[in-house]
Amino acid sequence: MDTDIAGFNMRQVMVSAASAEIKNGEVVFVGMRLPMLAFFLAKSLHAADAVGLYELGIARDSVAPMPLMTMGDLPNLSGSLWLADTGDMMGLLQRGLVDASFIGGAQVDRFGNLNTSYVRDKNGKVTRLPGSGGACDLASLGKRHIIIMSHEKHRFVERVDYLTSPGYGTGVEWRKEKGLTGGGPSAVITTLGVLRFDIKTGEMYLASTHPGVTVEDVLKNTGWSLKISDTLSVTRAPGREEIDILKNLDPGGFWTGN
Amino acid sequence: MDTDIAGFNMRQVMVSAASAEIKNGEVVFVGMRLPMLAFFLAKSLHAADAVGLYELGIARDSVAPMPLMTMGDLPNLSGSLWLADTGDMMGLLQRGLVDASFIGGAQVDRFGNLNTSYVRDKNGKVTRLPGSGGACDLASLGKRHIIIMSHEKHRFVERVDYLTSPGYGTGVEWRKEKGLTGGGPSAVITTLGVLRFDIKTGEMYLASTHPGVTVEDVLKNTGWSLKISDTLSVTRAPGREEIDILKNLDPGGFWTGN
Amino acid sequence: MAESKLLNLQDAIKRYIPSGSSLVIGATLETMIPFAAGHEIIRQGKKNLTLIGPISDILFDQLIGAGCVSSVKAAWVGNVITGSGYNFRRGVENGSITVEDHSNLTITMALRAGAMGLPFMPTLTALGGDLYKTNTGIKEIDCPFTGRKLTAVASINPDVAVIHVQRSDEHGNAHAWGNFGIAREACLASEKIILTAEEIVETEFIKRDPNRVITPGFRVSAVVHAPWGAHPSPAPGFYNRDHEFFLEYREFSKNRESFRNWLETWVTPVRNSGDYRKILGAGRMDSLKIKNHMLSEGVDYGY
Amino acid sequence: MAESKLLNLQDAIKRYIPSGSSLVIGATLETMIPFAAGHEIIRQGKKNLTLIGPISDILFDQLIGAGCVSSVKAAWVGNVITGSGYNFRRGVENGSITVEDHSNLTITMALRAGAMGLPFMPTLTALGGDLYKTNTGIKEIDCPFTGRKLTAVASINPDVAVIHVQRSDEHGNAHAWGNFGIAREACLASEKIILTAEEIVETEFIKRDPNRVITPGFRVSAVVHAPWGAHPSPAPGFYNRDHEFFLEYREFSKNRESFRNWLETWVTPVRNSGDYRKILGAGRMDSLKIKNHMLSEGVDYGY
Repeated sequence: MDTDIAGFNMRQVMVSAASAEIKNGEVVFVGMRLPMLAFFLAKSLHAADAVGLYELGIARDSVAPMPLMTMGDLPNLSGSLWLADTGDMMGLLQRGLVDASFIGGAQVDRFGNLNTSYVRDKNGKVTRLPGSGGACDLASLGKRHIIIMSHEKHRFVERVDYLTSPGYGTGVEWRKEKGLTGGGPSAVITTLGVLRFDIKTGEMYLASTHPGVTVEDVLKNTGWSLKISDTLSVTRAPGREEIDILKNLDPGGFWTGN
Repeated sequence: MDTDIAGFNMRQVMVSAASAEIKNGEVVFVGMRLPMLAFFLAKSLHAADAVGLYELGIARDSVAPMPLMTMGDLPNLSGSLWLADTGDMMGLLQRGLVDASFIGGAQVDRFGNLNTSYVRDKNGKVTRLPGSGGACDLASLGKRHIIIMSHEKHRFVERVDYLTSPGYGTGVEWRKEKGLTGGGPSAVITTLGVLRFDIKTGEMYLASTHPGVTVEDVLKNTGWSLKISDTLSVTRAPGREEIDILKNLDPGGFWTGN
Repeated sequence: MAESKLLNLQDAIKRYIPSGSSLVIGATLETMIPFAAGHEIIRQGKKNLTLIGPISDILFDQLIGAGCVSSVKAAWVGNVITGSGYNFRRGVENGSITVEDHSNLTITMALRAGAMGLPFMPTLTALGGDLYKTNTGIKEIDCPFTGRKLTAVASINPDVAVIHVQRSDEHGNAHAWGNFGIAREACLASEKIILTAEEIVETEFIKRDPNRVITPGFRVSAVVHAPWGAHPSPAPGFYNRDHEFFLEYREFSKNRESFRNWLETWVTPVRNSGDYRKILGAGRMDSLKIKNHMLSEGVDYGY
Repeated sequence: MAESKLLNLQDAIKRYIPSGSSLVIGATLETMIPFAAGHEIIRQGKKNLTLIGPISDILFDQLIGAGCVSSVKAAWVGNVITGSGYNFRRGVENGSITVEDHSNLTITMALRAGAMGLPFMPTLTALGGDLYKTNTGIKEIDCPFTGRKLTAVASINPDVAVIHVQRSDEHGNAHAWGNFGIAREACLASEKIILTAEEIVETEFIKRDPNRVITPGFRVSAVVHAPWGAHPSPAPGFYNRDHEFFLEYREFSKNRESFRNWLETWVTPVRNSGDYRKILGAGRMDSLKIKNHMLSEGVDYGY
């Protein structure tokens, strides 16, 4: 879809959809990149009382006074609620006090398991990715977590090559068997749509397609026979106000285009 | 002994003897009461570069700017090197970075085991004492620790009623068997003398008697047949300068008399 | 920003500390002990409390003497500069309270485990000692990597942490300075947090120094304005330790009758911090105030 | 007070980081990364280093690209705003470096265990995941109290921690502010500590705010005056993040040749921080300086 016509682009739809996952008053573990924008967008719209935790040791309840490129930018420290240790933030998470966490992914599978460590191509060549960071912890320990990633066939695979950050493993009982305390993934927000998980099986299904995207586009870019919701909808398009806020949060368009 | 004649009293001898246990440059875990004075006395005399750690979360390398009654007095915080957590101080201790620790005791036995928790009288009546505080940790984990206490027969017993803070247990191999990392007690400074430990057996022996105290005084006040050093000496009497410093550190004489 | 958590002391204690609660109080060891909050607990006649702390100076002794306590999990209970806590001693000896004996390190690790959401933490202390006899939350384990013997300490998650701070906003964002004892882990480990504060300040004031924040404000249940709320223990930046008070307390606490007199002087007639300060008297307060100031330099959190 | 530990950067690295050392560097994640120290390590041609850290932004990538590293224990290695670290990727893929994969929480607990002198610490993370496959310092254990499954993480005690701070005295008593990442545990866990500091100040200045001290000075081995020593990462109170630098680095690091050009611009010709600032240029430095100041209020440590 052309931004000039619709008034928004797919990155903006993704951030908007991610922000919609944050409820007012929640404690949110904010990941790198798009989630940073989603948290501030949610705070500006419907979740004024949400609190954000950042793995480098920041808790913050207000939009940063200047646009950020990354969570460690000084405007994100300035006027924050608490500057402390990574272990303090991880403690809140492990203690079960984090409502929602956001993670980016390179490869995801049917059960929402994420890989950001090692991928193998068809010829067996291994490519090294940056690794877990906090993702394994957020996926293991948060009450729920939301995955944000690009929707491409080589990324949406039957089974991840390496399980960096646990989803529902091999099915819905798996987390309990392994002893994981967090709730597991609640949504995957992609460049094509929003996917959720069947609470009976732990399997991912397509919940909504982004404006202008067809179900076929999604299936074509998914490496297994993806289930489709009976109540499949279209992802809500961000309105004018939302786009304006986003442009203020990312004026150069580094994260969300122009 | 009369202070007016000798120029010092037994409490002052004890603090002086305790300060002599601190070497220059050492990291000392300073206990409540007399050790507080001993640390500052040592710093004023022969151990200008010693650093003191206090269990409530203080590291300090200078004499407090005013006399202290206890380690939590604000002059002990003011101008300190580090104000932090109890766990930080305990971490340094457990990490093996503390050279010497000081502990007070209510009951001690032949192998330097200390009891500050529960004592039982001849009729079986149990008296509750304040408990370990940090003493168990200091005795378990310090490279060496020094015990300071009153020398009375009911306190110097064959076997402690309750082992709050480990000495050499039942003999010199005991600490290793139990998995203790600290070195064990190196001295017991009492109202009558200084006692040390036989490195071959872990058993306490009398190393020196305080000025004016006889070996018989010591034996009469010890609940087992105490061994005497072949090189038994007389505890060094504090000189005029030392007494003057002590009077500045404890001007009311609360801890060391007048 | 969410609604104010500012309550008066009576309401805070009434609402958040029912009888039967487990309570970490006096977590900073000798400084910043929340005596005002403790005295309100006594006035409200709470029962069957479990007190948790390292070294609480005389506050535990007072709560025990007033009959509020059934159980203590502590490293040391007494009067720091004089020794024994007589109410504690009587309580243990007559069986009215039970004790789980800790060392400073085991209680630290129990609360650190609680703060981190873990069921236990290991330590190297207490091996071979009798804490193992009087504390069921301590077990010997073997290190899974080295095989060496360790002491596992079971986590403690108190119902409530009561913490005295220098200044807080009405939402529980608070600055503390001085030694911290185990106050930071006590806050993180507890289900609820009550802050008593020397001063109530604007949020912007707190946000100008986020490194001094003692615990995330969103976890705080109540904020109470309690000037002189740590007296007779010292409060950095506000007042020195009142040694005389501790010496007097020793005498009064020696038997039950004189302890009751002590309560009737210092606790029973007090309705608010103004009453307390009146009993304390302007002269005594003046003598305790900070006289030799040492101000920290400001640091820049700008961008 | 003992003798000065003030050294120039060359001497500090020469004396305390022999080839083969294990090194925690960049422990504050995205801020205060000791790039100046890292570049001196490259210039001295250290070999077979083990790098330890959570998220080091591009410093690990640079050290790997320069051939200094044989092994990495980290949660994430890359370029925070652009993604992959190309030298890291090449290093792993061609087998020249080995990786012990961590999460932020497992590396935190490994260093917390090291800081506390313990052989391991438990966590609840990583259960069921593949970190277990590529990290021999992780084992599943059962809680001795509850029986629940836990991840035990073996301690890490690095040879050296290299930490950038805002100000230090010549004895290693230093103030830091901002987010701390895992810097506090990194200092306590390491055998030696090298501090690089924006400013060298008098001891009395540090002692006026002992709560801001990052680690006890007596454990510090060397103090280096290194203004702009964290550039291009941000230093609270001093300068903002230089985003352009990270974007440029991405391009230069894409292949070995252009990475060598990058080294020859930013690392090889630099003898001291003056040289570095000259290359950086006054205009760029001005644009990064703090412009919107937010000063903390002083607090009173008097008596």
